[in-house]
Amino acid sequence: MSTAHPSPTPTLGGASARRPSDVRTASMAQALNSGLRDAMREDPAVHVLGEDVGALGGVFRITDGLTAEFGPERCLDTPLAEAGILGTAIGMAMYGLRPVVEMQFDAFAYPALEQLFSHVAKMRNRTAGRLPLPITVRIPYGGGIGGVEHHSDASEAYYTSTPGLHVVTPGTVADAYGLLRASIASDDPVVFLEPKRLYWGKAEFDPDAPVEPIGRAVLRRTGTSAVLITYGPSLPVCLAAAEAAQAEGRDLAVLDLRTLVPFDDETVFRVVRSLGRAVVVHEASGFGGTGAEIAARVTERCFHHLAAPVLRVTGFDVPYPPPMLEHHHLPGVDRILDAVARLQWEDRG
Amino acid sequence: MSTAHPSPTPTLGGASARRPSDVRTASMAQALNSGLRDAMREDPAVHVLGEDVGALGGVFRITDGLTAEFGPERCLDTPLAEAGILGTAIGMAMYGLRPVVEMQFDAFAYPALEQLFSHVAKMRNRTAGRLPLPITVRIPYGGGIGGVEHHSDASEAYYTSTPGLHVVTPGTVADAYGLLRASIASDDPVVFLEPKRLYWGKAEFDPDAPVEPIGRAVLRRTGTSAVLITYGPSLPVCLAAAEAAQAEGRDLAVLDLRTLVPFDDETVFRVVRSLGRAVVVHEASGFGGTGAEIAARVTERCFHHLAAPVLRVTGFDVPYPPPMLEHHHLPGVDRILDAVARLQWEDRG
Amino acid sequence: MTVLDHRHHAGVPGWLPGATAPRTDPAPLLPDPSPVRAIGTPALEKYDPALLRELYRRLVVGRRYNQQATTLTKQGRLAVYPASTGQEACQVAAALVLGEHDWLFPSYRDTLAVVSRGVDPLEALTLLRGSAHTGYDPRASRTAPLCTPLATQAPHAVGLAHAARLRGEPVVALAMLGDGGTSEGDFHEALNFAAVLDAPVVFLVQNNGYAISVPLRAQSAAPSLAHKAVGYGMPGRLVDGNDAPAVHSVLTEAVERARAGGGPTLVEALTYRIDAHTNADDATRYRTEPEVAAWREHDPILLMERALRGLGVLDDRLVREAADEAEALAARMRAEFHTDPELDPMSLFAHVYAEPTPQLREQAAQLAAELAAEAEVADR
Amino acid sequence: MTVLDHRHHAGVPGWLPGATAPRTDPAPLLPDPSPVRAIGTPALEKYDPALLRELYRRLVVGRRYNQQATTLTKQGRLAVYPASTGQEACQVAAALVLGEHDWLFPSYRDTLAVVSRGVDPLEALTLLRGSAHTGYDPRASRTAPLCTPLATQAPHAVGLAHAARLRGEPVVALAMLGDGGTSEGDFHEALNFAAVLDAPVVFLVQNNGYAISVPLRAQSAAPSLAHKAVGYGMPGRLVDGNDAPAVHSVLTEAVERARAGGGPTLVEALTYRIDAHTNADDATRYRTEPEVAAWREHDPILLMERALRGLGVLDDRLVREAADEAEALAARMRAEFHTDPELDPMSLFAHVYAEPTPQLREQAAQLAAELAAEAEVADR
Ligand SMILES: Cc1ncc(C[n+]2csc(CCOP(=O)(O)OP(=O)(O)O)c2C)c(N)n1
Ligand SMILES: Cc1ncc(C[n+]2csc(CCOP(=O)(O)OP(=O)(O)O)c2C)c(N)n1
Ligand SMILES: [Mg+2]
Ligand SMILES: [Mg+2]
Repeated sequence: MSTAHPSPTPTLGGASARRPSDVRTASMAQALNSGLRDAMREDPAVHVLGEDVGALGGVFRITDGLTAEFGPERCLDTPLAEAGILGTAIGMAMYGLRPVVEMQFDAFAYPALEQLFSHVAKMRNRTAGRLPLPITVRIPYGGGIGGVEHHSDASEAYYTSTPGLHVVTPGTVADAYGLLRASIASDDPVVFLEPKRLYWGKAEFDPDAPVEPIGRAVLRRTGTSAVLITYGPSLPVCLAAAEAAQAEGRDLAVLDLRTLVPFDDETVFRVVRSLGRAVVVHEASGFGGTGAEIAARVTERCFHHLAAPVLRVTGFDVPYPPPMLEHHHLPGVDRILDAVARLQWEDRG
Repeated sequence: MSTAHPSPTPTLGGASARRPSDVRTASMAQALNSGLRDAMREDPAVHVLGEDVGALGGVFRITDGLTAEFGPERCLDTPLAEAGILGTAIGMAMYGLRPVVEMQFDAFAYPALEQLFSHVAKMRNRTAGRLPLPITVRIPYGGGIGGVEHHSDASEAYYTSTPGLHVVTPGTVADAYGLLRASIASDDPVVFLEPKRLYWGKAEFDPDAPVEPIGRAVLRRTGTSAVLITYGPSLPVCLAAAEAAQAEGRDLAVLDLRTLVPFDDETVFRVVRSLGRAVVVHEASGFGGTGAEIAARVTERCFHHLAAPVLRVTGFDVPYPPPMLEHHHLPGVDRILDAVARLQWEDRG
Repeated sequence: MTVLDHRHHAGVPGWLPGATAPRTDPAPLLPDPSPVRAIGTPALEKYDPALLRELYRRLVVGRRYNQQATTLTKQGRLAVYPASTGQEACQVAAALVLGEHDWLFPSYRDTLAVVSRGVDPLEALTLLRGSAHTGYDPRASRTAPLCTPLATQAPHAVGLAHAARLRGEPVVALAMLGDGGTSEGDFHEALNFAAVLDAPVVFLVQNNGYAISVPLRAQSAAPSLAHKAVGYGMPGRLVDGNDAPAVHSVLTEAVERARAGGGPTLVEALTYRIDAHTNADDATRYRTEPEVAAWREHDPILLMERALRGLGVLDDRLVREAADEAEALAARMRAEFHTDPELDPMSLFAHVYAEPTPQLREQAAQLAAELAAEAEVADR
Repeated sequence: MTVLDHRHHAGVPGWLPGATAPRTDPAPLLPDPSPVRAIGTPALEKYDPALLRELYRRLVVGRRYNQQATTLTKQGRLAVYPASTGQEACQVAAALVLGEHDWLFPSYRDTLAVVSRGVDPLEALTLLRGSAHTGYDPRASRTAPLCTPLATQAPHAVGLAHAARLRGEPVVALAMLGDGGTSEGDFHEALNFAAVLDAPVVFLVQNNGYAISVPLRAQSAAPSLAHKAVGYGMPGRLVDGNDAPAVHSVLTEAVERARAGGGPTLVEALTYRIDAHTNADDATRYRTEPEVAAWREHDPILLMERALRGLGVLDDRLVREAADEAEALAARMRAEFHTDPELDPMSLFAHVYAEPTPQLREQAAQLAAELAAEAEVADR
């Protein structure tokens, strides 16, 4: 399980990364925990609720210590009922609080989908802006951690196809903190997808360093021959693939979307147009996955710049397999390099 | 509200449509009702369950008369709880029955999504084929009927992005009957999406006429300049657009997918390759919609045959609007023709 | 020994796993006195006559409101109308028991409660007219949007009440549901959260006997829906939902208990939907005329008028005044709904997010261009 | 007058809306005699000694099974193991009360019940080993797959029981849940469906006091979880879940009632999870050692051995025999889990649908090619 993060490279179009002043090392889990704590310290309206978020600190320890510091009312162990949790959060938000909901695992957010689709995504629109719902729904998602059934779904397509939600997913420790802070501060509901398999990977981390805002993609690696477009759990795999491609003489850029909704057309189109070749990589099933949207819109807007069709490297169109077989399902370096090799290099001459 | 259906044209690749022997006129609602009745007559394992499916015959009258003919045990008015309905159907299927579930409206299927995603879609796979779930989940979907909020969602993307489900949606009266029969007969779970706004449109209908099987797309109109790829509620709109284009001198083919999963790559690719230009039309929101998958896979496989990018004409990325504004949201003839006009005809010379 | 006890409430007989002498006989476990009660008509002579007259007036106006909205639907002025005809006692009592800072969480059938709370009928009816999802300002009116997905508003009420309590503000939330709605998982989760959080919330179930066509016996096998309170550890109340003072008194008791920190209450009001489910429904398919006729006899306005005249607090003048007010409202509704509203198509994009996404900006531009082109064609 | 009554059960006092003389006093509504009972230890001397010995034997073997599976997890031979250590009385009683044609619907914690039913431990544990979602044949063993999404198996049990009843086959379904699972909407919907359909199903809630870290008091404010039965109109039973004969007798009663057409029962068994939630959990974060120690004193095997020796139906030989059988099982488990299973990667595609879709055929070909390429590299 790859958890190493390269240090950030300057973005193509945004602010260049500031040299951090107070650098320390943290895992993504720790950065998320800091993000929650700092948000709660700064704004008394921020409340955390979910299953086991109290004394236990969450099954991934993302809420560790929050009840101790802020009391059980600010970090609440709820009854075990996801629709009830999200529905209660809606009511809290209607009264002016800023709830952060923890769903325990991807598949255990499904009982709350009606509340999410029919209320969270629609309340602002329904009330012509009078009842915004500044709710952050944190969902640990994806596989690669040896989890048994229902603990590894890459469920982002359900959220990205629902208008009214923002969908954010960090791929680095710094983004985990920065995007979480931005999500909690957002007046819109955010589905905040945490790549479980990156929870324990450590990197240099300075909470005061600015990160690109929600809605901006960041080029994690520049390259001259093709771009790998990816996000969240697949970012380290793509960086590893780019590293391996280098050895084979191909210089791949890696673009980290960070935010699936709203989508950063500007950055993505600019990179694809400049390179002419792109592979979209995610671990969710391919059919109807978020990668379909990415490939479709890139092709629609960059058609005449493309030397080859935009290819997708994704999980297979199967229910998530048992842990002993998951490595066959998850896109790995070889599968990505195979796709890169199919980008019709011969046509360019 | 367009509900007229052209008489079927021969398919490109499949069997040509047989001349019906015992032709009568029926609405799609009536054809669906016949489909249920005939399935229940032929197979005592077929059971219908849902809200108001008994004495009332369903809010759309699709189950009209079934309780009278088969008794309340075969056509069961359940308590008002969609997860309970689908969960109960799962247990019935485990015992060898063949349940047909009616969800009352698109958005009211959301409470059942956990049962659908975590069990219906996965049970066969989970048990290595030992517990197949031959369940048909009928969902009236889409707008254009003046329905108030929650009664008009085009929710197909949730289903098409879930491996393990078949997703079927008829666009003609004959298909409503034939595909429903095939869905009930299928040993796999089928999400059967019924375009509400086509319920009342009448057409010639012969229940004995063979229809193309699940998994095959059918060319509803041949054409020489470009193809409109569509399904379900948008089929009549596309046929009307093709009619209008004819007047402007453009000869559009119209391809009716009929089945979103499994997807008929063969037919779709053949048509697109032969014409070089395609527009995907559906009323669901564009971002992350099923049209993204269609555009992405068509581009991936037909790239060098394309004279222009595959364009999409879809609903906007907004929550479904109130009835008085829905016509601005729904793709209409003009919006389709605008897209056709953007297919870079000048490039062809 | 208490470490062996996962129970935490009084009221259960002294029985514990590992008790030295285990009981060999089945021991009844239900608490005594019962937390579930049927509430009859209160002693009206102790009631403030002004309050009784106010209830009466609202009932009469409410009935007329229901009738006028139904008529507007027949005239195509509303897209659909789920009338609360026959259920007016629940509707007006729900509005009346709440203070200014309390919140109402209505369902699609509860527009009368919303109007009776003070929301303008035109604004209360935009959803059903088809012009806007919510015409009123929920914050200003402390009235949540009309909720269509069944029982989903119940946890919202709990969350709001919980938040208010955390802030130390004496706000009560009242959620209105139907008998059918009690079957949904969200009903269960909301009641459980409310009880565990001790949230100041009242759940009012208007048991009108049917969920569209499905009769209660196909919905529940419980002795009453009020009995469901037992499983959450909250009080349950069963009341004649057509007896306005009775509904008012049971709701007042529940609201006061909630406000005083006594937690949630489940109230079941037995009533009847005199009209069909909506104008689109054909009620003859599932219920008989004698049944409807019996309930017409038990009409909330009839009962009220009879009781108040008996008490001597209602006379012909007051009856006429109420009727006049009702007619005035109906006339206003006819006038206001006579013309089609002016709607801005661009509002489709205005409130999806705080700021439109780049994609929505493009889509808005597309629609604007289409509208401009249409206008041009129309101009020619 | 009955047309005014949306209630349909006996047991509610004679109170109706529109009754000529409405009650002015709150009337308690809970039925008497109570449908919710606490069940103590049955009179063991009336029990078949062979049955008591069988329970004992299974408890001893079951405890060893739990211990061995936990050890295998520490050795990395299982991916995760949610032990039922301390809950063996519920596990073995659930297996024992079911007939061959009855169905068991277990949760992730109930592998012991599955094994005690006769499923091979290796097959029962594939989910937790990580090698296959379900290793056994659910139809052949009449045991549904271990269910992880909480309470979602409960409606499956109802549907299966309902289907069997429709077919006239005397099959009973037993669904196993935890205390936390009772909060989920699916629990509510399942119990309601079961009662309305009169389905032959038994719901066994093993109340072990915690849902992972969350104690029951944060889960429910009800006097007991058995009280939840009231809201569905079914009998509720509260039993000492560590008292094997008591659990056996209450489940037997419920299964027999269901089989005889008497409908569903909700059984709450008070027990305790001696181990952490799973091997991945740190229980010291949320519970104290004295609490665990008190429950260790109330161990189901200790209780059983004491009771049976007191009755004179258990002697050292039987104790040793049970211990030997337990050791034999443990040895078999160690041997069978010693080697890694041979898994076919192509099985990913084998059972998604009855027939693979064209897309899956392509994807299978892709994986096959990758595997062939890997094999070639490995060969070189
Ligand atoms: C989740 C959900 N499922 C189905 C529906 C469709 N529906 C609308 S009203 C109704 C019946 C509701 O009955 P009840 O709760 O008794 O309220 P009443 O209409 O009698 O006031 C149904 C099934 C819905 N609105 N929401
Ligand atoms: C729908 C759903 N939400 C969350 C989880 C995660 N989860 C697994 S076990 C568990 C606690 C269950 O507690 P309880 O029902 O008391 O059963 P126990 O583990 O004590 O046997 C949780 C929250 C889940 N499996 N399913
Ligand atoms: Mg009702
Ligand atoms: Mg538990």
